[in-house]
Amino acid sequence: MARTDIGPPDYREMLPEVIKNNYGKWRYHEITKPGVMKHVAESGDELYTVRVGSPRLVSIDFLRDICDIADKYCDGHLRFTSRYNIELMTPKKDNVDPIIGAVKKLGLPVGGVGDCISNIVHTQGWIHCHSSATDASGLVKAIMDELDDYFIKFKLHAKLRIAVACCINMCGAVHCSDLAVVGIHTKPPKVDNSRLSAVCEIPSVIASCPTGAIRRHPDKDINGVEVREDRCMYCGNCFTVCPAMPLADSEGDGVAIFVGGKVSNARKPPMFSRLAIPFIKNNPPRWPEVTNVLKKIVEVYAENSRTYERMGEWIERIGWEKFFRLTDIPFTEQHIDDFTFATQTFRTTTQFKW
Amino acid sequence: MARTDIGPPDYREMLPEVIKNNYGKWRYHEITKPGVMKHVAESGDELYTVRVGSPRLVSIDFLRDICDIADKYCDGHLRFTSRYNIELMTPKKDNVDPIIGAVKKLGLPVGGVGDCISNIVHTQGWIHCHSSATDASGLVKAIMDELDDYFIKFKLHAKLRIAVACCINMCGAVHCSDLAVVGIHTKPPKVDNSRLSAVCEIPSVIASCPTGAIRRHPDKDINGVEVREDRCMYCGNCFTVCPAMPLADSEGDGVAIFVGGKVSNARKPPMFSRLAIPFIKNNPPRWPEVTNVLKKIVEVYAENSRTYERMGEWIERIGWEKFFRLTDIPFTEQHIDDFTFATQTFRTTTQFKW
Amino acid sequence: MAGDTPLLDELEKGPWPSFVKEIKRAAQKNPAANDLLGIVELSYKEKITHWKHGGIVGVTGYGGGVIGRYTDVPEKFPNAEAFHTVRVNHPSGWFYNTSSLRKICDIWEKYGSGLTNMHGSTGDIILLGTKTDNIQPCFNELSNAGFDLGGSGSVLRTPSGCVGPARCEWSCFDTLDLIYDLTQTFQDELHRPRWPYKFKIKASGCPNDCSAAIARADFTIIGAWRDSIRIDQSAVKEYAAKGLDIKTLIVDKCPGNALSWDNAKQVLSVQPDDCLRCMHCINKMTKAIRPGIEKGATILIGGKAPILRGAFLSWVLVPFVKVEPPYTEIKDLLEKIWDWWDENGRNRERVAECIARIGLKEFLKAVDLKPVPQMVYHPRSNPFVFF
Amino acid sequence: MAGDTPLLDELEKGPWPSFVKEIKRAAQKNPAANDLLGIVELSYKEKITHWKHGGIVGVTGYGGGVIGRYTDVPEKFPNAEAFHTVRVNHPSGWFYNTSSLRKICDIWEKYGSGLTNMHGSTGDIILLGTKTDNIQPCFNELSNAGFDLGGSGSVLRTPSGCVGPARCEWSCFDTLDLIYDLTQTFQDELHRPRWPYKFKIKASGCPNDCSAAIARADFTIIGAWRDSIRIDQSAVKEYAAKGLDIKTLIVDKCPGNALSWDNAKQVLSVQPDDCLRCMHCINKMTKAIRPGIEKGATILIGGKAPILRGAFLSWVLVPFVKVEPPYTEIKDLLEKIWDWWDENGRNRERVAECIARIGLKEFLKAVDLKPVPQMVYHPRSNPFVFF
Ligand code: SRM
Ligand code: SRM
Ligand code: SRM
Ligand code: SRM
Ligand code: SF4
Ligand code: SF4
Ligand code: SF4
Ligand code: SF4
Ligand code: SF4
Ligand code: SF4
Ligand code: SF4
Ligand code: SF4
Repeated sequence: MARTDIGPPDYREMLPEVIKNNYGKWRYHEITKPGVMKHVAESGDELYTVRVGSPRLVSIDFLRDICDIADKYCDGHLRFTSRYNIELMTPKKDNVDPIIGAVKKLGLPVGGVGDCISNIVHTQGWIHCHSSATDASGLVKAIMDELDDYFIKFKLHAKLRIAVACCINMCGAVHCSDLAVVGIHTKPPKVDNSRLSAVCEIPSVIASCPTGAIRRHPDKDINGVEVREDRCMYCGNCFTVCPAMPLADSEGDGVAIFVGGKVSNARKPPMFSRLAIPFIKNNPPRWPEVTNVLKKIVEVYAENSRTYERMGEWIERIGWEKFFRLTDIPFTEQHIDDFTFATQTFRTTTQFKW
Repeated sequence: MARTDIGPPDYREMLPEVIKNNYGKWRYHEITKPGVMKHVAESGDELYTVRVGSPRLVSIDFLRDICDIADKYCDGHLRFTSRYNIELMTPKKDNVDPIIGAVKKLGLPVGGVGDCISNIVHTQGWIHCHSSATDASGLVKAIMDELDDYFIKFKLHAKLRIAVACCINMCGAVHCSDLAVVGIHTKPPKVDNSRLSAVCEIPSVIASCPTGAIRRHPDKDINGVEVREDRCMYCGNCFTVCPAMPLADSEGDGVAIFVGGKVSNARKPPMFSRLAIPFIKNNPPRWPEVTNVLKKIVEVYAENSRTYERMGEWIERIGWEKFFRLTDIPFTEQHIDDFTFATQTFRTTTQFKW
Repeated sequence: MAGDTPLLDELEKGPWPSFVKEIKRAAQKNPAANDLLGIVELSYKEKITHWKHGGIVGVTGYGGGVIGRYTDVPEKFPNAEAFHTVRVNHPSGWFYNTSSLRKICDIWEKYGSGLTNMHGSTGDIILLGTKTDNIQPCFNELSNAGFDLGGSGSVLRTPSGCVGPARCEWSCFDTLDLIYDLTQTFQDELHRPRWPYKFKIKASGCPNDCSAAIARADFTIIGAWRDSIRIDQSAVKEYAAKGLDIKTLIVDKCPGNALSWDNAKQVLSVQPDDCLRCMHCINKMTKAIRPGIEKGATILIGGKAPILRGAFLSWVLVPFVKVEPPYTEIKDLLEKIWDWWDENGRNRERVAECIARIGLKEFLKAVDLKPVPQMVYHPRSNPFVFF
Repeated sequence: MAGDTPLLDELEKGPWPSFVKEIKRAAQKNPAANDLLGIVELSYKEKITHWKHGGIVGVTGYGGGVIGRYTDVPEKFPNAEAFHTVRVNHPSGWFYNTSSLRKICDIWEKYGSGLTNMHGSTGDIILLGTKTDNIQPCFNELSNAGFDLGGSGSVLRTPSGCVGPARCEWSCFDTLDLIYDLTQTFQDELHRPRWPYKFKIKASGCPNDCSAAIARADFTIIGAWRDSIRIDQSAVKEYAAKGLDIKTLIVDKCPGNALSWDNAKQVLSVQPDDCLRCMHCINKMTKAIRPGIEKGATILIGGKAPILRGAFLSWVLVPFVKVEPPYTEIKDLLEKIWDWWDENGRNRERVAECIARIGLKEFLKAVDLKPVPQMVYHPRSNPFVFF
């Protein structure tokens, strides 16, 4: 029988010697080249970190390959970052290049440190989730193939964080990313009344809808519900509550693109990402319309932003009206909020740019 | 019989000659001394304006006195400003001092131009309104007596606009004033069910309440309504709809003080005023608690603000936490919004001052 | 005589001109004004209003313009038992010639308390306190003198605007003429209630918004220009010479980051694309900087006081419109807005509340306007989009 | 064999490492991974998911930690008919020694598809794809290896935090230890659903918030200091000498206007009172500027994704708290929050939504906190105050 409630292993067992010795006593750090940081402790000890890009969805053999490198150069320790990158750390400067060599041999990129694009926070998509309106891993692969250069080189004025979520549940800090790609449905649920009452409680299904679009089916002979399609904004909450309300649709599914969010408190407070493109139809395996527009946005941002300016800070400075102009993205009625706090987004000043 | 729908007189009949001649062709202006402006036209013509403080609630003899001055020095023309001040205009520089002399003889102050406190936008109060929770004219008199120096001299870094409203209907741009005094009730309506059903429609009364505090009286014998007092926020909307729901109360009525609003688009977009003091009991005839705290706020602002900084801009720069500290005003649960957009006011960043 | 007024007497003291003195002045000639003194003194004593909820009074043919008012202590103050207010539409810009103003005084001496507000906060001449029987004759004489009533109730309220081109060098359109023209054009809307609630129009000639339109008008017209501000470099140099710290006080305070100051050359330049037309640099360097040449206005919608859902500031509806007689574009837009609101608004629902409830999208369609980024501070952050 | 996967094959090309390559690698040893390939290829072809709504699977004694998942095309892909996910709680800071990591690999080779996410976005090790029968034995072995499950369902989700003092010079408290301690203390809350909905805790050692806590955690702990930043003037001079434009890039970007730069003396000074602890100057002058000495954290509440009322960022609840073992203050606060939410929350209502519905005032009372201005951007603008 298994022991329960033991919790995760003690983190202290997982730390390399140099970290144990200098725990809480780091003095400063610097970035020595793309993907490599040097941290210096008060003791004078140094720690070199090589950051390695990962597809996140990896096989156990992949992990074993990485463990081999860590055993050889990093005293048998490694870590992962909050954005799925792998970090290989060593107190020895001389180990840095061999680590990079070994990692590259595995086909993995080194980068993501400092003012560049790091790995994409993402989710399950068609790999595992019933709720998905798009795939996540595939989008990430297609996008990073396009933007790889921004991971391995310093081409930006600030960090640029991208996130992909396969539905509007947004598993990840998607709503506060410099760039976010979010799977959305654009067709109302296809109610399966033949099994609905068997698998779900009708009152809960009705109550689940934030817009009140669901009602008891007007036909008394049908023990089920009906969706008033003009009131449905495809949020999928009814489907989360009841499997007989699927929304996925080959033609209706795709992604929306949001821009300008951030999480850090540096300079400006955290900001939500804002809608840039309401809908792009799924076009697997490489979603070229999505990758193209993201590239365009990144390029326009790279060219027009100032030193240390995150995407959202840049847009705030130039104004949304100019953002849409510079990126050639059309502004539509969908961009205007019509949800709970809509009126708070309306521009109550004559201050704007033409 | 009267002619109807003739509308107001044509404004052209009301303009002095020098204005007719230079209409739309003014080149620039300057403030020559407190209360006096010189406008220069492209033609080279000059126009001097003397701005005169008025109590707004004036007798016809007061108006006749002013007309006498206008006849003597201003070619029989005058105007009023959007803040109730009187403006006496003349193309002749030499007329300025005599105008000031004549006005002062009437006991009226000259000032309000440029970076100072102008007249207080205000309302009816106990002079005329059934809805009032305080008086307006009396508050204005008491406040301006205290702050008169700021009207007649340049003691500030920017304009400071004050407004007084006698109830939360806020007749005036009260919600966007540097300083605002607003009459509020703090007791629920005293329902007069003996006449309610005779003078009002019960469903309308019930529907009028934004918090749903009003319901049919639980006692079936009473054809009227009941107010659930814990849900009432004394907005008075039920009283507007139905006279049998009066809120006025000798002990419960008083004022709240709001600060930091503005209307102009200069530098910062328009801002709402924000609650500084939730409640001060009415204390006529001079409301000393109110005048004291306003004076304190004005003094702290005058001392701490920078050139061209409106009250709200100053507070935005130093932060509300510092505003409350500098002014010694306690921060209470009432300051925290709990109305429609409350969550949008919650601080979603670690950026704050101690 | 109202008797002693010890509390009000306190308010005759102090430097600021006293409304009590004014009431007393009127009271010498007029018994209603005298009773008013007593009523207000009573309020000061009891800390409570002594006016009752309105009553319907008015003039033939109009649904508004008079605020009916009765005291709840008529036994004590019979002369002010009825003390109605007559709202008289002011001339654009609140300009008067003394003969017109004297005429109003004379009429009000005859029919009213002799007390006025110059002006009410919507902009009307407020004739304060008369009895029911006097209203119609008073109106008749006012109308003979060329004046008409202002709005009250669920109508178009008296439009008003800033002093504009009459005296201000910055006015981007003729505020006085526009207000006059709209007032004349919409006399029917002003006098005969037919809408869900009140509707206010205010105009300011530039973004300084001296009529506080953005905060108080359902329909807000604020002057704007499309091209660049105009800078006179020699005047700039004079300001610099006189000690104005142009970098700190002008350039660094420009919200658009549109200005730059070359200290060596003493040249102030603007990136017109980045100017938000906030007026700051113009305000502070009146002799050196002016608005552009291609002038017009921005139209915003929805300003109102807090009751019932919290206050609204007007929001951008039309970023730029030319404002020239006969103002067809503006009038057409107003009519479309009223049609939609009239059809969709609930009782006592201002246009902003109605749009907030039904959605800006629907509203824009109804009034034939295309969505533009200028309408919002930023696009939506939530993914709840209708298709 | 899953057959041809022409669409997925496209995603083996290009510079970024390929998840398809990883699935194929696993597929060579594992038939379920092989069938996954087929299922995903089908999704790519039909542009639709082939997973069905969850199913309840788990391990003895726990109410969560496993996400049940079945395909809707089991006839074609019988090996992946059931393809459940096991969420394994990661060690604080995502640090591993290779022997632990290899152990997990071995266990997952035996019981699962051989595919993982390192990590899930909450922070768990995600073991992706196993059948129902394998779950319990897999868990047994994991537990023997010292690992335990993470959270799923209406429980405390796996807490996580940034790398903190292990490698970062700015950490204002021990993120790793706090996360470990809270995880251990609240094992019951983590494994046995009893709340209205999920509850997440995340900790970042400083306001850079490298764990994105403010956006994703119901309970957000972010490092802070109460005293002044520390400036090493000689290091400042070095930065200046190397060409950093301190005025433009540091001072002018300080959101608190707290810094000033004396170019003549090459001295950077701070007005500690005005510092908002945004980290900017520290981030950009790592060798010259450091956080203060009196360290602790700010606690914020309510972060979550958009469903159902729009996203929330966490908002300030406790401006400053010391963060030292045994973390009693934080634990007490958590218990109070949970008690209140448990009692008041509706089904599927996150704590932020519950507070938004009932009011911050009530909530503060329940958790014994006094209102302070730091909780809000600004006080209310409406006059609708309860007394
Ligand atoms: C390793 C990691 C923490 C962890 O526990 O895993 C980490 C580590 C560091 N962060 Fe971070 N951050 C990490 C995720 C984040 C996140 C969260 C995220 O990306 O989802 C943020 C918030 C992002 C946002 O605002 O949207 C974050 C915002 C920062 C910032 C603020 C950047 C800004 O200007 O807004 C800094 C300071 C800076 O870069 O100037 C920073 C600085 C640092 C430093 C320099 C701290 C230090 O002295 O060690 C570390 C290396 C920086 C680098 O990568 O350039 N770290 N950092 C995370 C690496 C993720 C990755 O693989 O790329
Ligand atoms: C696995 C994971 C995504 C990933 O690929 O990394 C995930 C996967 C799911 N999430 Fe999530 N969420 C995951 C992190 C998140 C996060 C990010 C975080 O925790 O930092 C969020 C946003 C933060 C938040 O909690 O608000 C998130 C917000 C949601 C929501 C929306 C909740 C809300 O209140 O807004 C749902 C919907 C729900 O709970 O019904 C959801 C529901 C789900 C479900 C259980 C689908 C469902 O409706 O039943 C997904 C199961 C997918 C599957 O088949 O494996 N997931 N989910 C993440 C958990 C891995 C882990 O334990 O480490
Ligand atoms: C006469 C009047 C218009 C009218 O049609 O009656 C007027 C006239 C002028 N305003 Fe105004 N403003 C007038 C009410 C307003 C209002 C409305 C209000 O007070 O309710 C505002 C908006 C106030 C607010 O933001 O809360 C207003 C905001 C301005 C500003 C912007 C100030 C700022 O920095 O925010 C300027 C420019 C300046 O002063 O630098 C301005 C400038 C001017 C100028 C200089 C314009 C000009 O060249 O003639 C005029 C004299 C300025 C002065 O008084 O210092 N005027 N001005 C109003 C006089 C009211 C009074 O008696 O005091
Ligand atoms: C006379 C005046 C105040 C003054 O002393 O100047 C006034 C007086 C009254 N207002 Fe007002 N309002 C006056 C300008 C305003 C303004 C300012 C403006 O128009 O620029 C506002 C704020 C802007 C707005 O419209 O939102 C204003 C917002 C209200 C409201 C709240 C309306 C709302 O939707 O928020 C009410 C309540 C109502 O309509 O039931 C109201 C209601 C009233 C009533 C009719 C009381 C009532 O509930 O029936 C008051 C009659 C008082 C009396 O006995 O004489 N009054 N009222 C102003 C009109 C004078 C004029 O015509 O020139
Ligand atoms: S974002 Fe939606 S589809 Fe993607 S893993 Fe989360 S719940 Fe599933
Ligand atoms: S998808 Fe959302 S809006 Fe549409 S019916 Fe379902 S719950 Fe309602
Ligand atoms: S603010 Fe209220 S009390 Fe004062 S005049 Fe307006 S409606 Fe009457
Ligand atoms: S005063 Fe306002 S909240 Fe109170 S009962 Fe009347 S309408 Fe409702
Ligand atoms: S709003 Fe502009 S145009 Fe009108 S008076 Fe004020 S400054 Fe002049
Ligand atoms: S008008 Fe305002 S935004 Fe435009 S240049 Fe001048 S200060 Fe800048
Ligand atoms: S949040 Fe702060 S303490 Fe933690 S890793 Fe990031 S920079 Fe370091
Ligand atoms: S930490 Fe941020 S707010 Fe504080 S001094 Fe540095 S830049 Fe300014």
